Amino acid sequence: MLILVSTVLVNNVVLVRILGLCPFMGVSRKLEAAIGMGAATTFVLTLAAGSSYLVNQLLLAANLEFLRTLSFIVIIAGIVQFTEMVIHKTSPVLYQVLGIYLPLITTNCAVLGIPLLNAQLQHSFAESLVFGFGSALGFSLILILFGAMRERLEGADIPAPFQGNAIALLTAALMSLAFMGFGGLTR
Amino acid sequence: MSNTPSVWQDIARKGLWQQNAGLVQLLGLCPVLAISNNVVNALALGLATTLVTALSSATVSSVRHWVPHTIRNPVFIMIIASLVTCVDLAMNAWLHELYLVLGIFIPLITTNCIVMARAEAFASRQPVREAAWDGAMMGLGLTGVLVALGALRELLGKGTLLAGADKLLGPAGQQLTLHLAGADYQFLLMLLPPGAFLGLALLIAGKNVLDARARQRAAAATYPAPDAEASPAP
Amino acid sequence: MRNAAAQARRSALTLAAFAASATLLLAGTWLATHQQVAANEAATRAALLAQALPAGSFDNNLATSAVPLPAAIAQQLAQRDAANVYLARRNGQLSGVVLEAAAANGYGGRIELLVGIARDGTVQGVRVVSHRETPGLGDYIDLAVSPWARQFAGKPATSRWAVKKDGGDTDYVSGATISARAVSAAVARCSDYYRTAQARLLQGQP
Amino acid sequence: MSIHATHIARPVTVSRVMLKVLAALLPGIAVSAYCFGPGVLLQLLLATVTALGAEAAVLRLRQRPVTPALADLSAVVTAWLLALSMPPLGAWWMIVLATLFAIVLGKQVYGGLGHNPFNPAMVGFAVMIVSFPAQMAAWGTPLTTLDAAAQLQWIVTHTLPAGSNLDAISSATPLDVLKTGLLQGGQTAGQLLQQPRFGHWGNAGGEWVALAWALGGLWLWQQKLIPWRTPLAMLAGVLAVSLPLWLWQPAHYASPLFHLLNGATLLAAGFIVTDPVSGSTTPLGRLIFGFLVGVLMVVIRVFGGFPDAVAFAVLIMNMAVPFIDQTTQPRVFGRKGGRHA
Amino acid sequence: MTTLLYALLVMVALALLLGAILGYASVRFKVDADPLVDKIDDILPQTQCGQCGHPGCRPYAEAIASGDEDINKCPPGGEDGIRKLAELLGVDFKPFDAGAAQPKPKAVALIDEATCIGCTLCIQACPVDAILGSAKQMHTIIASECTGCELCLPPCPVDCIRMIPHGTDLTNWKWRYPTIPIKAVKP
Amino acid sequence: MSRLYDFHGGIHPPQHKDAATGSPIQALPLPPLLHIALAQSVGNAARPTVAVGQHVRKGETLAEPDGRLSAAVHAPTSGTITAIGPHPFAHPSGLPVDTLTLQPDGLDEWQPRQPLDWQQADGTALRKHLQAMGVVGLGGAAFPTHLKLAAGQLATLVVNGAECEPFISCDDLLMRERATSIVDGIRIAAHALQAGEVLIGIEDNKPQAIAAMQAACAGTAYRVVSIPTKYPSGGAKQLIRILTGIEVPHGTRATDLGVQCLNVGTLYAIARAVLHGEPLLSRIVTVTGAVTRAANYEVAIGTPLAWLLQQAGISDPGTDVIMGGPMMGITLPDLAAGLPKAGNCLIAKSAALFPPRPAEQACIRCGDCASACPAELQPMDLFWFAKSRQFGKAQERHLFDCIECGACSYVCPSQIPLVDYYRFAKSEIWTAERDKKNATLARQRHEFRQFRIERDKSEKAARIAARAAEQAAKLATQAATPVAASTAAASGMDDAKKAAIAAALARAAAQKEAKPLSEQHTSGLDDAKQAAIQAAMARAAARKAAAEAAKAGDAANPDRAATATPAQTGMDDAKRAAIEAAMARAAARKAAAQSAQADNTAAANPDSAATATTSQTGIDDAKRAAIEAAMARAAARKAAAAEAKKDAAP
Ligand SMILES: Cc1cc2nc3c(=O)[nH]c(=O)nc-3n(C[C@H](O)[C@H](O)[C@H](O)COP(=O)(O)O)c2cc1C
Ligand SMILES: Cc1cc2nc3c(=O)[nH]c(=O)nc-3n(C[C@H](O)[C@H](O)[C@H](O)COP(=O)(O)O)c2cc1C
Ligand SMILES: Cc1cc2nc3c(=O)[nH]c(=O)nc-3n(C[C@H](O)[C@H](O)[C@H](O)COP(=O)(O)O)c2cc1C
Ligand SMILES: Cc1cc2nc3c(=O)[nH]c(=O)nc-3n(C[C@H](O)[C@H](O)[C@H](O)CO)c2cc1C
Ligand code: SF4
Ligand code: SF4
Ligand code: SF4
Ligand code: SF4
Ligand code: FES
Repeated sequence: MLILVSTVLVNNVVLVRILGLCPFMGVSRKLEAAIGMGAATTFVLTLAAGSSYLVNQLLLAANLEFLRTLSFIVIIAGIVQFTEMVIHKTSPVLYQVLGIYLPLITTNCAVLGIPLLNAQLQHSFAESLVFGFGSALGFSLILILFGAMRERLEGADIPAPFQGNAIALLTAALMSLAFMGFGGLTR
Repeated sequence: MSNTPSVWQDIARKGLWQQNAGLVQLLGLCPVLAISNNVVNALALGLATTLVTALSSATVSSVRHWVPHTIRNPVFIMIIASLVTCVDLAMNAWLHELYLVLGIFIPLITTNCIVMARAEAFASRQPVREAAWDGAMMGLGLTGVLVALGALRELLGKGTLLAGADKLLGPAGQQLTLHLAGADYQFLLMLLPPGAFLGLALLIAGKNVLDARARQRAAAATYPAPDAEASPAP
Repeated sequence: MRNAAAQARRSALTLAAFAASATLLLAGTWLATHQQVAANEAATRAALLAQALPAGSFDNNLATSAVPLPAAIAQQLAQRDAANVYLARRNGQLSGVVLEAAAANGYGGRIELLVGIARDGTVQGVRVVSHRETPGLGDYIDLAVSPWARQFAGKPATSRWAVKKDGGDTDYVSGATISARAVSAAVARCSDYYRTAQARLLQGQP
Repeated sequence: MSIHATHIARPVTVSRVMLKVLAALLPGIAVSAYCFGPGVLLQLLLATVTALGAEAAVLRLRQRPVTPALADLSAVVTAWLLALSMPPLGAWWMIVLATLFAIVLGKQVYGGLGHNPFNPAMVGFAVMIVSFPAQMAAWGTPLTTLDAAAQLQWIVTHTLPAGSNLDAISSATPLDVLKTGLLQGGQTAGQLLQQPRFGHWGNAGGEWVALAWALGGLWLWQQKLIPWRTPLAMLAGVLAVSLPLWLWQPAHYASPLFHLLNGATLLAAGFIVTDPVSGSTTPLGRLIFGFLVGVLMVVIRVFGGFPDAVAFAVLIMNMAVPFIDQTTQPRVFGRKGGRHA
Repeated sequence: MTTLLYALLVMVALALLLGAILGYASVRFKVDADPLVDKIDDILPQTQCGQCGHPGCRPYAEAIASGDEDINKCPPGGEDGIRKLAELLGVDFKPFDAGAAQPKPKAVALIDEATCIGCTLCIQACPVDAILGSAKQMHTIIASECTGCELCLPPCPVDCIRMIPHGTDLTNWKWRYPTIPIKAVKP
Repeated sequence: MSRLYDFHGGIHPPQHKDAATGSPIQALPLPPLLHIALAQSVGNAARPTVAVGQHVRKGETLAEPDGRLSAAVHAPTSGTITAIGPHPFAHPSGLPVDTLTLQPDGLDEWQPRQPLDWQQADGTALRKHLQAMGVVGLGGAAFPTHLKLAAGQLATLVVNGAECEPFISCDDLLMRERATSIVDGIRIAAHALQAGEVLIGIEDNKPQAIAAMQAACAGTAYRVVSIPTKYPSGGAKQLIRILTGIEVPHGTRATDLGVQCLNVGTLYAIARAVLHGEPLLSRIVTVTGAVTRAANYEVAIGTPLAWLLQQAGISDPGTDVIMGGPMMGITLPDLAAGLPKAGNCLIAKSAALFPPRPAEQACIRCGDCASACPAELQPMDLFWFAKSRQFGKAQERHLFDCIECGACSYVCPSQIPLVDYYRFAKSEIWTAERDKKNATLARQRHEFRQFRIERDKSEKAARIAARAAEQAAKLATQAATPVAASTAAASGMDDAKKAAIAAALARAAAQKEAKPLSEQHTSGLDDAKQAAIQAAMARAAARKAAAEAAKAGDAANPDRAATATPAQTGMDDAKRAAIEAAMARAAARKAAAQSAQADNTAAANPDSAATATTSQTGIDDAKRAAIEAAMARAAARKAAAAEAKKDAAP
């Protein structure tokens, strides 16, 4: 429970660990897309955290740590592409909303970063899963809130130089400022 | 296939400015935001990324004909991952101090979106030399943003520039550090995550202003509107 | 379905070929670098430990001289179940120890420390390894931020290990006393431990 | 020719609304100035001038009319609320910097009044507490012995006249003192609260200020300028966390009364969570927004690193407002089902 | 050497597994036609005027869908059209391509019947069959079917076709945007 | 006392009704000219049945209803029609509409009136009568009343005497002075609707009207209900809610929930029309505001508004005048317009009563508007989306549930004219929908054209192929022995007949095949057009198939003739023909595919001027040239722009 709170809020992947920013900025223009991306990422990330734990055990046993990044990313790429194909087939609407971003889940730092952190912090299997799931939840939460915010901001009278990405980043800055408040919440 | 010099220039202009990864495409943001609290780290990571981007673009381009569509992604990412791991190991061996600072963000170059995006969007469709050049320019564009953001944050946050240059350049680098404010000057916001977002937002806004100016000038040049002449420039 | 199987085979083989080449490349690089990497990592660790003891006060490899502390003592010093003491030797003689210590009551939580103590019980160096004190306020205890931690170097075992505000010898930054208090108290525990365990430690026993 | 569809309008303007908010702040300001000295007033003045100046500068840059925007007084409300959240004896540059951040980063980059998703005053405060925790933690001592001239000298030059004592002006806030005390261990909350800093009800002097804020808030409600839902929900949120904790371990957790009278809880209830622009607008949304602000505030106070948690709680919930609003849209007339007679 | 062997073994096994899954899935979950083109085509005004540089709206829709064209090229669609496309595709709104054709008020073509020589060239040019007439006879344009694409203007040998702007009547009268005049301050 | 329900929101603006209620209803002389617009109600404008110069008598039909949703227009007095044509109209656009101008002869001479025996007449007859009498809703919406009486077996008839808008008092005065006639109207309407219950809702600020109505209803089961004064309690949905508790959702008709709502003025008009055979010729109008003789006047429809205001003593003729109430009324762009049936009130504005609206400020999301909105909307969100042109979102937030009552505009502290924004947004949405419909039709026409061109092309190709085959056949015949030639000739004749049959069959098949396709493409077209296109397409397909069949027959001729003839004997004609037809179809398909391919390869040729030709297969030269020219123009412009940009770039 505590580790969940910690990963979702206190050490939020996006705002505190600064991982997964490209989809955070890219897929948050519409709430609907944000929800879809959040769901897809949650699925992939949890799966990636679990399976990369297993592979990591294998690598550790064989003294092959230098293969960590490579093997993790291969697993992730596999999971992502599989998910992509399934979504493409089963839900064309979702597929269209997520558009080019689904393959980009592979290049979502968080999806590689979390398994790497799991390995670095020597988490157990259960911890790895919770860590992965919690991070993904944190990602989705922020993504969704941000998506709703950006929809609202579409109507705001933003000064010309700040229109578009600049104001989105500025909003992210203030969100991250707000999340500083969670600092030191779990010790 | 041979290309006129303008094609190279075009690629360079796109990579460095028009389609700049950090400012326009907003790809590769994580390292940009996480490792930009001083110039030296930013520069180091930027160069490492550039290296990987150029190499991986070249490699992807050279194998592009043998990769079936369905496994395009895994193959590309595998190429990138192995290149990254090589860079990671090399830095660990020969630039160890910097390696410690950059931490998890070196393996994460793998997932640096810009690397993959270039592999997908450009390298998988273009000949090797163009691809390598594009990768290098994109990487340099990102490095530029990293350094600018690093400078901004370091300057506003700590009042210094190039602190820790010795990590990159050896002891001689220490002399390079500039102290531009009192020793106890500190504005933490800029050094913390919010400052990273804020700094990048300001850079993008700055670019927008420059672009708008350029557009205005271009427009004024094509249609020399009388009122544009008459009204004094602000 | 036949089509699917063929496609699967083709994909698998291509992917495997790429994986194999990637692995070879990696393995090559690894072979070229792994010794250097290992050396670097050892050096880093040693450098960290060496910050707790003055250079020249020992001639052994500190990083490999770790001896686990008994659980009760680890609990007391590092407030966790396992911790090490590193034994520094000069000319084969114990010249000092570096203790893994921690203070759980920092403002932001645990503060991990290395405390170097000379053979005679003088504290030689205190190095904060990790902490979560408020940036800009409590983080002065970190050597990377301020030289505050250097004040401990050379303090005799008889020092009053408390912040000046509480009647001790330790300087602190007004407005962030907690951090200084926490570190002071941790150093005091190390000093106490060394006093009681000195004899055993001289034998190489924690 | 008037082109408007509706030909008559209630004689109200935004300026009138803001003016009333300012008026409602006056009792609290008076008590504050009495408790903490005239430094409070200097802070208010500095903040007001900076806010108006910053707003005018931005509008000028954008080539927008300046006077109507300044005349709506919303910048003054922001400035006052910010000044009242900052340490009364903070250095002049602190309040100036805070106000600049509030107005420029919190409000004007989004397009000015009505467009900002975050509470500008709280943005200013959060920027400062994150950047300058040391200076922000040094609250003024209530009922200080320092005279007015010395206070002003301190704010402007950060020096004290000879013979004055620094400790006379600088003391941690009660929340901070309690947190520190509990962190150090040894004393129970009850024992700690015996200290003079806590006065009768947990905040020497401060409790009167708090009650004055409550008074102002009630008047605003009576004037129909603020809804009842948000503040009430916020107070409920505060109780929902603090009461069980206190009942469970009174030695470790302060009483709900302490939480209510400290750290700007009542200022927030009356004036900050009620900021119409950055808060939720749907009836259910207001309840959720207020309640969670209260909950987060106590949680961060008790378990987190920032005892003065109002700003963070508000900002975090501001972040969720668009989502809350979108998901709590009230049912439209005739679309409720089941409400037929 | 064993390390190397192990490494190869692990990676090749992973890759084989992955490749098999992906190859299989790619066939199993194959999907056809891109519904995006239809959605884009739906937004385009169907004027078929070619001002976007494509021979008609559908080709332009196809170009947008494949990512080869920008969304700001269709003058008859106006800014609203761009806005809708931006919304559909999840990209930022952008103003009209400054170099290209600009939107102009809607109009219908009118043949000056006295001048018309009945050459049928305009009939062949009209993409929506809005012109009636046969050889050597005077032609007319069905105003309600004319999209105002102006394609019939150039072929007419006697320049007898004019564009008449749409008039307003009670059926198409609109409430205007309630403007507040913004006075720019003098710099 | 029945239970009253409340509705959400609502406001209490100052009433200002006293100025006009001090005196009884005033009669007026006839104006010099009457301008009677043909569009007097929701729906279609009436069709004039008189000519310029014609003399008409009072009550004579000037224009008859055009369709169901339309009502007749009559001469309010006797006189001469002097013009039929565009004239200013009481509409916010100020656009002129077709209007009859009547010059009164001062005799006010009635034509014979025909009352209706309503108790005997059935519903249809009553509704016909009302439509012919031009009775429309006088509560503001001007909906043709005969349609509102079309429901059978109604639970409740709600009579709207609320008159909730400030300033207006025409219904008040009508109820005070003519309550009995209103009750007669109620009787008729209740009879037509077979209403179980009649509730008459009157705001409690009109005690005299309540008393009068109660007196008139004495002895009936109709209940007069005094309701709290709160704007907009007179809105049909709000009044229904207040009196019955039923909420009528947007897009639903009250009748579906067993309620109908009629205004008291309308009921009075019904009574006059049915009991006295008098069409709707005049109405009560409140004239108030900056006039010296504020009162309720009984005014002939078509009376020029400027003249009416003069009669009431307008102090400043240049002042703005509102038609309707201050909440929902419109500012009249041109006072030359004649009084419409829906015109219940004229208010001459004065600065004292209508201070100019302060400048709009930014919405501070205070929520006052939401508290006031009777439709329970979130007006600030609608405004936010309307202002930033996010119409889709506005619609999602139920923009079309807004009844434009103006309560939100009234309370807004930022003085935002919210309803203006909603009207703007609604207009834009309607326009977009219209454009969309037109675009769909344009696409269908375009697709059909593509299809036609394609067809013509393949027909041409088929013709050429056929000629070639003929040539070949001729050659073959020449080379063959005389015996063979004779058989060949015979079989050739045979074949010709066969081909004809096959063609007929193919036509039928093609028609069948063509149908789904054409249906696909023409879903939005109006029926006649759709059918025509379908027919054309089917015809074309058939023609093509026939040509192909002929060609196939011809081409197959030389060798097949010999082999096929002997076997043919046993085969019955129909079957043979079917086979032939199938073969012909296949050939046609192939030919089409080939020609498409040919086009593609041609287009793929890099030299063919524009790459864009790829999908142009069906576009003929002129169009292609035009497009190419347009593209060239665009390219040139682009190049120029690029050049300029390059120059300007630093
Ligand atoms: C946001 C915030 C962060 C703080 N961080 C620290 C910290 O990291 N270390 C610390 O010792 N005190 C910190 N404090 C201050 C303590 O709460 C407490 O006021 C201080 O330690 C008491 O010191 P003093 O006795 O010198 O006044 C912080 C206070 C605030 C408001
Ligand atoms: C196109 C259309 C058709 C309608 N048809 C009927 C109808 O058949 N019967 C009926 O009672 N009302 C009908 N109505 C009337 C409305 O439901 C409503 O009762 C009327 O507009 C009067 O109320 P108001 O102020 O809300 O406009 C129709 C309205 C419209 C716009
Ligand atoms: C906001 C609003 C206020 C209205 N107020 C009145 C009113 O006070 N009296 C009235 O008769 N009709 C009023 N109407 C019109 C009614 O909705 C409805 O059209 C009318 O009562 C139907 O009767 P009719 O068809 O006989 O006109 C109002 C409509 C709206 C939207
Ligand atoms: C009841 C009320 C409460 C307000 N509270 C705040 C506040 O907490 N912070 C603030 O910056 N402005 C506040 N304002 C002023 C104004 O709404 C604010 O500056 C806007 O957020 C600026 O767009 C308040 C205004 C009103 C009417
Ligand atoms: S410019 Fe627009 S209307 Fe014209 S052809 Fe292109 S998409 Fe169609
Ligand atoms: S008539 Fe002319 S302008 Fe109208 S649609 Fe046809 S070609 Fe275009
Ligand atoms: S009443 Fe006006 S200012 Fe208040 S929320 Fe509604 S629109 Fe905005
Ligand atoms: S005008 Fe529309 S939004 Fe405004 S109060 Fe009336 S119904 Fe609600
Ligand atoms: S760099 Fe793109 S998600 Fe991290």
